[in-house]
Amino acid sequence: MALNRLFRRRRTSGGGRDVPDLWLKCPACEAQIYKKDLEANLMVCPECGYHFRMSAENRVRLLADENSFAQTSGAVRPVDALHFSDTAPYQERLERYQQKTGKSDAIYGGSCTIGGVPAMLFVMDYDFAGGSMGSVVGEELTRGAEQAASEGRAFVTVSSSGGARMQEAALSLMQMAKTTMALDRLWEKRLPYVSIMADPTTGGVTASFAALGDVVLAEPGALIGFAGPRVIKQTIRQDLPEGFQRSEFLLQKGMLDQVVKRQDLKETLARILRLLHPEGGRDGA
Amino acid sequence: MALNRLFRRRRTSGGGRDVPDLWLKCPACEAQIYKKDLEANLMVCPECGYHFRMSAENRVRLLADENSFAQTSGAVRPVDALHFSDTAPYQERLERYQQKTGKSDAIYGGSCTIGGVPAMLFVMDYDFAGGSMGSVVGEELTRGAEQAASEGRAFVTVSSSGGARMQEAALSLMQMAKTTMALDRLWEKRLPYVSIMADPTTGGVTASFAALGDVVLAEPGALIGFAGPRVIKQTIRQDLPEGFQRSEFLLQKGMLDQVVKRQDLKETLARILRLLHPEGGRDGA
Amino acid sequence: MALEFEQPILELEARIRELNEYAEEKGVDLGDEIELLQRKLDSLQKEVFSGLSRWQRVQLARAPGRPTTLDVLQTIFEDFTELHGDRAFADDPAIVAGIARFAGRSVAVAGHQKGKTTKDNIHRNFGMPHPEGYRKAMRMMDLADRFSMPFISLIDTPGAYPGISAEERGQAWVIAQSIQRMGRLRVPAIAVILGEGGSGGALAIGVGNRVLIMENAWYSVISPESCAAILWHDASQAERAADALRLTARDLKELGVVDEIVKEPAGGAHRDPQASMRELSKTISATLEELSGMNPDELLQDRYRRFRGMGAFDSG
Amino acid sequence: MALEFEQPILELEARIRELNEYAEEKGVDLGDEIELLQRKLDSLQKEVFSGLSRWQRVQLARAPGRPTTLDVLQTIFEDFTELHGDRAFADDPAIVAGIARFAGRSVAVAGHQKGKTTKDNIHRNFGMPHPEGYRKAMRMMDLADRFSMPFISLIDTPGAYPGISAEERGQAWVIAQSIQRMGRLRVPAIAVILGEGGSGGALAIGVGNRVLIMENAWYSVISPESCAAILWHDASQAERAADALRLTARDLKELGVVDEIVKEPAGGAHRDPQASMRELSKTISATLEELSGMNPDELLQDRYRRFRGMGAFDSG
Ligand SMILES: [Zn+2]
Ligand SMILES: [Zn+2]
Repeated sequence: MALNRLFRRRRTSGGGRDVPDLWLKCPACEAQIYKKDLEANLMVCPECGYHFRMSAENRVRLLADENSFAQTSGAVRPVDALHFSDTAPYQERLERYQQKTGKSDAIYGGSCTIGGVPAMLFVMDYDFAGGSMGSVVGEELTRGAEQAASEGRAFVTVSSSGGARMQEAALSLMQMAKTTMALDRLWEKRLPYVSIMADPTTGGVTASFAALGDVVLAEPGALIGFAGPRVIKQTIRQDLPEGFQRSEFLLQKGMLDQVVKRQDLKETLARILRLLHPEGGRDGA
Repeated sequence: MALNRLFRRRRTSGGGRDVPDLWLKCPACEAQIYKKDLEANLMVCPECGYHFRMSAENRVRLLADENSFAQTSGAVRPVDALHFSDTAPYQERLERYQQKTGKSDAIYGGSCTIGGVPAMLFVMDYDFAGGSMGSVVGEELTRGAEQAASEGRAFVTVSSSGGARMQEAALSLMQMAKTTMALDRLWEKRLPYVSIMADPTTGGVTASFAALGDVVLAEPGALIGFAGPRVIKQTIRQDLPEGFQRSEFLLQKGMLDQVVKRQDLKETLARILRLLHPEGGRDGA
Repeated sequence: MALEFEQPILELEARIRELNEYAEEKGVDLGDEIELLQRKLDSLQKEVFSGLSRWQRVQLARAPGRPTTLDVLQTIFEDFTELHGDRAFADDPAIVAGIARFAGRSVAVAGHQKGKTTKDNIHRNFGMPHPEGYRKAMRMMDLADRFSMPFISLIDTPGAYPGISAEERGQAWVIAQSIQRMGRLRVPAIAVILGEGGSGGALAIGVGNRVLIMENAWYSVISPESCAAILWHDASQAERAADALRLTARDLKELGVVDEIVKEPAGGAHRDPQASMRELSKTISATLEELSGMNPDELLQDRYRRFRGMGAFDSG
Repeated sequence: MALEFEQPILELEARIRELNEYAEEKGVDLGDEIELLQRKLDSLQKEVFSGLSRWQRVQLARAPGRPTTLDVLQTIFEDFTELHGDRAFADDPAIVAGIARFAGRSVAVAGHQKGKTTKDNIHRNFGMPHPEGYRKAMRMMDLADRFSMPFISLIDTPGAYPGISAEERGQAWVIAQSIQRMGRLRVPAIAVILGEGGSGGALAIGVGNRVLIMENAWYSVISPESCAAILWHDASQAERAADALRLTARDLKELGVVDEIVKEPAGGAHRDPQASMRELSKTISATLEELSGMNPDELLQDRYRRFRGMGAFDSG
């Protein structure tokens, strides 16, 4: 696959201002990087390998086989069932995020093939309310898992989320149970589920569907955990150890199957799906 | 139940010499105990609660309902299939243990009721080759589990063993798999298995059937583990922490359901069996 | 240790007690005065407890003396036999678990346990489990399935412990696993929110066919204090957050998150633990009865349908 | 690094190599001399390797250069994808595990891993797993069942690690669980003893429908050294212990403990790793073929029957 072609389209996310930032500073090595070079390199710092966040659309382009993706997300739209208001009404916030991302909520997904294997692929959008999971994210993922089960597809999620969405309160919490239980539809049909954790994957997303992949992959350096580092620091009243809650740490702690560089992600994912999906020769002779 | 009556019969084990030791020194508190007092107190030091070892026959008397026990063990006898000889031939050793304990091998068991619940109860005899598990122990336990399954009985084991029997080499090792897999006969019939660990329970016995009780109980202060303390000391070349590998340590480490004093063992076991066995009202309304 | 809004009631009660004692001691008749005060007390109680704010209910949910999981297990269950350990790392005192008999039939149980004293609370880590606690709860779910026993969970936690030790042993993973395991039970599963239902740490054992809640318990995606700290950078806005989060029993019933509210005595469960546990016992009993007609597949489907329907969105 | 009894053979081989080089360099004809030496080498090899003592085979099983689990997974399997972690405490490098393709079909695999260098060996803890390693292996068994893939284990361990860290995280428990889990597989299970089969730490992943063993591998309830230390209080009696324990491939075949011996090249697998792995591949392939006709229930029964029959006793 020609990875270079992935980024031909200009990124539309990034919001209101239209001043073109041609250069970026890498937060890890502080190198000045020409933005187009970064994009051509899958948003990975060419100097040090630091993985920048990547838009949901580009993730899909990276992982789905060319021209195979058909979006299914977007049919349901969020509502402010609790009339939640903090410094701004939830309804207003929703509209702002929708304008900014062009999505109805923090998830983007649909059907595709990956390395030839039929799949449902869902990517969380961190730009929409920190990728938080409310009713719509839960419903989209559930429908995705159900569709995968009924059509014999593998299920793949890419998480990038601060956790459950506070503004939907108990309804957000329930999405943890809902998405987790939806995975059993795949289980019944012996279809594989691969969970990919990108930076960050925390809270109620890690503690539900994201942790439960038959195979769980993570990108290098991603922040992954249940409680956020700030909360933990408050609890224990001391600084956190270097590298704590990063992918590499969690790999050592036995929580991840592999930490995979973005450049290798498609190939690794495709290989796993081919091994675990019936059409990839799983039951072949 | 009149516990005092349990020990009316003189202990026959203890072997050749007939000089009556009327007094014993408690290894824990160093108190001088009159042997009859100790026996009347279930071989528990009246001063400090130290649990002395107890013969297999007395165990059965302690746990089985009165007059309910019918021995099934003893139908198979050990052979020296490997012609194993160290400082003495295995065959000779076997005969010596048989004379000493009056048993054909290191296990004693049969059918009974416990708190009214039908059960198969098997007790390892530490006096026979350190309670080690060879082909006969494995076969007796397997038959016991199979009989429990076919007759709808609960299965109860009391372990006291140094592990697999070296003199039967690979055949002993295989008993770990055999006894473990026999437990699945109970699983299929939804019958409970309670494992009781007495001092000591180590090696291949802990690492097979004894660890796998639906409920695992241990007596206070029992040495329990995989590797023996001497081996561990050699490996790490430092002293072991106080209390390491004792029941109370393992309870903290999450390996045991309860540490139960011998005085309470029958009552606790009976309560558990009544809760888990169909005849104890498990499926009642 | 009384809550602020309980104060006037407690004072009035104390005065009535004093008068009664005085009357008895001196042999004088203070019947009229006492009756008057008693009537005043009744109306004051009504006033205070009928108009409880969400934040006040949160405080009732945390009140010392409120029945804990162990209280419930030792009171309305018979033959409770505590089982320890996760068979992997430790026994976590923040969750108690075991088998018992309820209304004549065997059940498996697990619940968060808070301490009654400071020392006990430290031992119980204030009811905030480590991964080991949830693994112990999952062991009980395994036992429940194996022996066809209903599984009953008792929820009372500010949340799963947010510390290094918990993170490095996979807090998120174990919560997800526990949600999944409970969802897969082939026996009736009932979750009871006894006091605090703090986020994923509560939900981990909250996947019941029916979810019951005590009248003054709360259940939320985040505690009011943490919510306030995030939204207004000010934990003292917890009262406002409690309202925004709609975390009371009645709110949750309206949202469809819980199925049944267990009435508490006026003033909260801690004012009459025995009565409130009797009430809970009745509700669990009726709920078990209701579920007893379903076979394992039906129970699975029923549970999936229950949680599948959660959420509010526009499919227009 | 050569073994003592290999020494004369290696020397002779070196001399033949030298003569060949000399002949080529100088253009002289040493054909006769070389042929003579070659014949001497052949008969020496025959003499040494046909009469190997049990203790010598134990040394071959430990020889540096012998194929390890990773060598096998990367050579005779395709698309080997290592999967890490036990989802509870750590990833244990003493066991490698994953999914792969064998003879065109997907399989799940797990095996003990020794290091090739001292540093690597320390990292791998000399192939002695902690409980985490066995939990990782059990995850692969779960995957195997879930996706109807055969499970293949590769055994090469002096034993499960006998240290405090392993004991306090339940070494005995996890070995028992792993034996049980493997016994319950509803897919074909093949265990291969690659090098050392040390006691319960080996058996934990040894519950196959078929158990294969490399010609010079050993499998025993205890290592010869430990056995000697216990019986004669003298580890140097290991040779005697090896005989008493009957721990070689041929012994075990006679005892019914293993089903099939995989031939190694003369001198042991480390003398020609590629050839020995090809041989192993053929045997695994044939065994898989043989098991492929059984349905899940038959596989379960077959495995039970296999281990149910183990042991020697007198039922007279
Ligand atoms: Zn950089
Ligand atoms: Zn004493």
